[in-house]
Amino acid sequence: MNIKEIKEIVTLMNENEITEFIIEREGFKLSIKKGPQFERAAVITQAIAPAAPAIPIPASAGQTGEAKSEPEGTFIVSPMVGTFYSSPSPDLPSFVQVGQEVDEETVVCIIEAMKVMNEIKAERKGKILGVLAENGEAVEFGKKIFKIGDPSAAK
Amino acid sequence: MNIKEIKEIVTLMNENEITEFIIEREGFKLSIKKGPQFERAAVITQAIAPAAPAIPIPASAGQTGEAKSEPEGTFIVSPMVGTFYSSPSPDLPSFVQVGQEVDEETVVCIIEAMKVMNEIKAERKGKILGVLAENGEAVEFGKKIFKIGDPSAAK
Amino acid sequence: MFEKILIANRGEIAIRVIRACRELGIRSVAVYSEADVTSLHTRFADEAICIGPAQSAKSYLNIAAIISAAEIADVEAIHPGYGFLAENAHFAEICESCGIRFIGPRPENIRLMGDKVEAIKAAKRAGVTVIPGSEGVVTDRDAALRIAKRVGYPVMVKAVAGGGGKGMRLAHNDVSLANAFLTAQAEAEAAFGNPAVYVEKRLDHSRHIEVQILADGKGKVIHLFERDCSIQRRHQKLIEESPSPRLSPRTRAKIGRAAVRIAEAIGYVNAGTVEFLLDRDENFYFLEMNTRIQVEHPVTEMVTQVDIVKEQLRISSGHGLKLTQSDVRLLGHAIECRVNAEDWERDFSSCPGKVTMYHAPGGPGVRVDSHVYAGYDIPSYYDSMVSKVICVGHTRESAVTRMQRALDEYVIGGIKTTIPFHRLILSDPRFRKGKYSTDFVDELLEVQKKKKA
Amino acid sequence: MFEKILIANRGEIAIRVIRACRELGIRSVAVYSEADVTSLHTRFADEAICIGPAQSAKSYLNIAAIISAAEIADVEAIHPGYGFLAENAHFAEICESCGIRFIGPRPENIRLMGDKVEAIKAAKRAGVTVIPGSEGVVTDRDAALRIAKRVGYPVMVKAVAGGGGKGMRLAHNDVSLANAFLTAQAEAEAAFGNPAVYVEKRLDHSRHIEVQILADGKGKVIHLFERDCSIQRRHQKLIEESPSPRLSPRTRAKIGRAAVRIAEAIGYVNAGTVEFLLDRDENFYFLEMNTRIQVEHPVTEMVTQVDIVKEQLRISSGHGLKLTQSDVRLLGHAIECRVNAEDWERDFSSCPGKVTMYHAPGGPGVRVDSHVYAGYDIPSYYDSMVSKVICVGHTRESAVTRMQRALDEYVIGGIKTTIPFHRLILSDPRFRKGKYSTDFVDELLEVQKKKKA
Repeated sequence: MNIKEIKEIVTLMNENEITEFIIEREGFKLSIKKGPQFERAAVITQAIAPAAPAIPIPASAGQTGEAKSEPEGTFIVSPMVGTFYSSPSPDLPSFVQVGQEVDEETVVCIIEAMKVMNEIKAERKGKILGVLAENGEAVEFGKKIFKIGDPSAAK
Repeated sequence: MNIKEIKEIVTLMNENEITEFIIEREGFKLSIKKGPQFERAAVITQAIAPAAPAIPIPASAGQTGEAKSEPEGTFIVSPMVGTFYSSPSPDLPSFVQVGQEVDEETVVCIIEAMKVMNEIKAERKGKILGVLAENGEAVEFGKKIFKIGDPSAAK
Repeated sequence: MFEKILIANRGEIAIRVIRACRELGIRSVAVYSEADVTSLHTRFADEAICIGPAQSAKSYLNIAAIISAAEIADVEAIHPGYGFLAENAHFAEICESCGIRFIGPRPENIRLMGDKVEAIKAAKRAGVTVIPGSEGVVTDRDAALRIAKRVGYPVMVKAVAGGGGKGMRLAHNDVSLANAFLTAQAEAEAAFGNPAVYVEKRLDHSRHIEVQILADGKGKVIHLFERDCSIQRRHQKLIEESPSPRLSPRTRAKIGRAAVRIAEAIGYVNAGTVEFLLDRDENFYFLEMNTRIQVEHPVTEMVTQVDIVKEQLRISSGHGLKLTQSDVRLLGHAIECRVNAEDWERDFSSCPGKVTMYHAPGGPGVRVDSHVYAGYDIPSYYDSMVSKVICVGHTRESAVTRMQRALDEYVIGGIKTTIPFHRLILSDPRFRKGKYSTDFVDELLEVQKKKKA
Repeated sequence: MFEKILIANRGEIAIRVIRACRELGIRSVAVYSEADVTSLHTRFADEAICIGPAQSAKSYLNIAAIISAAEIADVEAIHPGYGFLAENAHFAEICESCGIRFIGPRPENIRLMGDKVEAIKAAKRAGVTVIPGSEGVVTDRDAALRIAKRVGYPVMVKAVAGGGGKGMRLAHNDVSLANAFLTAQAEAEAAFGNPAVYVEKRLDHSRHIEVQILADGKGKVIHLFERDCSIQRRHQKLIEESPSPRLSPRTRAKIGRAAVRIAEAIGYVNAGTVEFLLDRDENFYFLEMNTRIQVEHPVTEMVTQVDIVKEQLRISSGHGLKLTQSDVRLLGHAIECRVNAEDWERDFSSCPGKVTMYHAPGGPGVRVDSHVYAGYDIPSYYDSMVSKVICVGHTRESAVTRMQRALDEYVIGGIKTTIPFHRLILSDPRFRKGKYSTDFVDELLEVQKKKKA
């Protein structure tokens, strides 16, 4: 193992927020521990309001964090604040079903904001893997509303 | 592994906030730990009063810190707050000179506190390597007043 | 009283409103942009809703998103804070049309006072002296020159839709006025979509004095005395104090009554501020009216012990003012320093970034209104104010000394702030004597520049 | 006024005095033990001198070291804070004999009030009612039993040299009194080197009311109204408020005058506190006098707007009181919570350690007196108080609600604090109604214990 390989490991640690790395082989051991900087910052912001009541509408903080570790384009997010409707009216079927292939123009849901029904399009090709909002649920800006996979990709 | 490579690793550690780096090979072990803890505390306490005027009497913080990295018994420290006198009276020579061998009972200076002249003894065998307080100087508790080496040890 | 309201703002003012809500038992809903995920107002509120991306136009100025959030959260009212939508009459109207109370004045109050020429006319009708000038919009250069001739140079060209120093130009003679007139028009058009300007005499060495008023919409209007906001740089206030060290008790009473008269004349409701210029002979002239809570409201709160934000909430929820004019007294002296993330030595360039350390001053007579904490990353999208420090004392001298003590204790690590510049002002002999005009900061900067050279 | 003083204390009270010094232009010298190298008072003072190792006996109680430091630093006076040497008449005498002003009462004031039996006699001479009891030291058990018979059970056995609940025992009958008498004597001997005890009737459901006084030594003595300190656990105050929700205006005036009378009778100088018990019928009885600044002094400062520490400094430097009794008014209501590093769910065991996060509450009407900061390691050598939060409002209800809001905002990470216990008290219906006695905390803990079981 040379210095270049060590640097690569450190980069890997940074990118993935790894705080400890230990490798042992016969006659060889490498151990790298990283400082609490990132962890600490996260703790601070979480703990800053220890007594604050639970926030009913999930903050997008967690989502942003999560998204990093997943490939891009995995979710359709709400482009506005409003009420999520999965179908054009209560007695009609949902715009899309899990497993359905969609394209850029496919309407996937309606979000009602200020009495206006906004049709939300998929804006990409893919397969609906999951519906992440309930019918009639309030959604905020950036809320993940659908999980979407590559077109025709299994699972 | 040579000094250049070690420097690179240290740079890597600094840049990436790595606090511990250990590498072991047959017949070789390198362990580098960075203590953000102490440094950080120091930074915080220093910065906490950015506008505070300079403190004329040195705080023992630095001393405690320093002392850690040096072998024990290197200094005679003041056992009380008071005024340091190197000789029994202004017209007499100093109790001890640099280079002089002292033992437990040797009086090295006087510290005046509340009008009382307290004779301070070396309390160990050794050779005076330096006088760290000026005649008539105010000293606080724990202030290093003499540097003292092993008996008859060169330098 | 309301049970639940939404706060359509961010930063310290959002926290200020949340604090008032907590103390009145009102549930609070914060809204935030994606850049403000870790902002303190999202943590202190009972609920928080993300309304859009970082850019203000898509989040804090996005009326549809805010109304939608208010509907989802099922709130009874919206507090707009200051800035953003606070003086947007259209927003106030939409709120009311959606059955959501707008915590502020009536839309027509906002609209009237938003038109600076109409505002001046209203003040005149209320019998308050205004600055000599054009008495209306000036549409051509020649008219501007004629007015300047009549009132005498220097003159100010100001945007009718103005605010915050935009579309404002100073002219000392015919040549500079010709230019100033055109650039002010162009700037006004760019900033407000309205090129209309008017011309006013510029009063030298004047002070900026403003009067806080409260009107309950049930016939009661009172004032909470004045604030002196003459310590400004480029029309941005840096330090405010109350009472003004310059006003005689007689003028204090007169200016307070004048402010109340204007508010009464236009049927004003809720908290508002009437701004005046005070000349060297203690004559005062109506300047404009701010139809919102102001950044510097804590100065008045500290010196009168009236909680202005709570009064806003009470008035909007339909309660009449319990306070009478004679209840309101000046209990000492209060002063506020606005601490900005700016490097004053580099022309006050803004310094967003991560706050690595944070320790606010404490002890008697010190109030800190801030949204900053250790680890907070100051977004570059919004204004640079990070904190307001307000100190109160029995006398002006004790309040100012206390402020020096508080600023000495204040630790904000990782970014540059204007605390060192405030120290400079507070230790200036002219400031200590209370003898300063709106030119003070420029003069101080000039002296500093010379010292360096 | 002094130019330079030394503060013979640590923690928040050292910082409190430093703040007053800064605001009066007095240079301050901190002293600290080796355990307090990183303590905030060493940073906020103009100078700091290490006086000894961690143990109080060798540092903060080390008279020679402190006087020596005062001489080295060439100060004019020493402020003792509270605790440590604050009520040590010998120390006060040494200061004066070294030409250093002791910022506090005269040594004879301290000595007189330090002897609880003599203090009671002084109160009686001043015409103030005292608790029925032994009227002097009780040297044998039989005498104690006779007194108990006369005044009726329950009775308290108390150390003559007492303070802080030490050498104090409650007895409900002859058998328990016989034991209590002996254990109190032994405890008093161990704690104060003086076994003398006296016997008092125990007043059930009483309130602890104390009156803050200021005496300038030039014939003027005034009071700053009362504090209600009935929220105690094991004779340690947890919450204090002013005014007392229990006192009628008539009794308020009477108890204030009684306190002033005692201070006048003994020729008291500087700030002091006269403590009383108040029974259910609003009769009050002299308990003892504290001859120092008290932990809870900010409550009075917030509600009267008198800076007590500044007054101490002014009086000691020879200035007469400018304030007159009629200047002092109650401007609303103030309440203080003492935040300790303790785990209330484990019998309030102390929790020293490193404070990993720290964010103090702000906004209107909130004052925080604390020496804690992020990264500070709370030493285990000293008391467990980390902060005092003081809130003020127009009414008791608004002050209490504000306190709840402030505690909700307060972040102290890394250690356990008593904030959750304060929340419990503040939300208790009996507390909200102001109907509590010194038994309140014990009763609350009993209820909590039952809930858990």
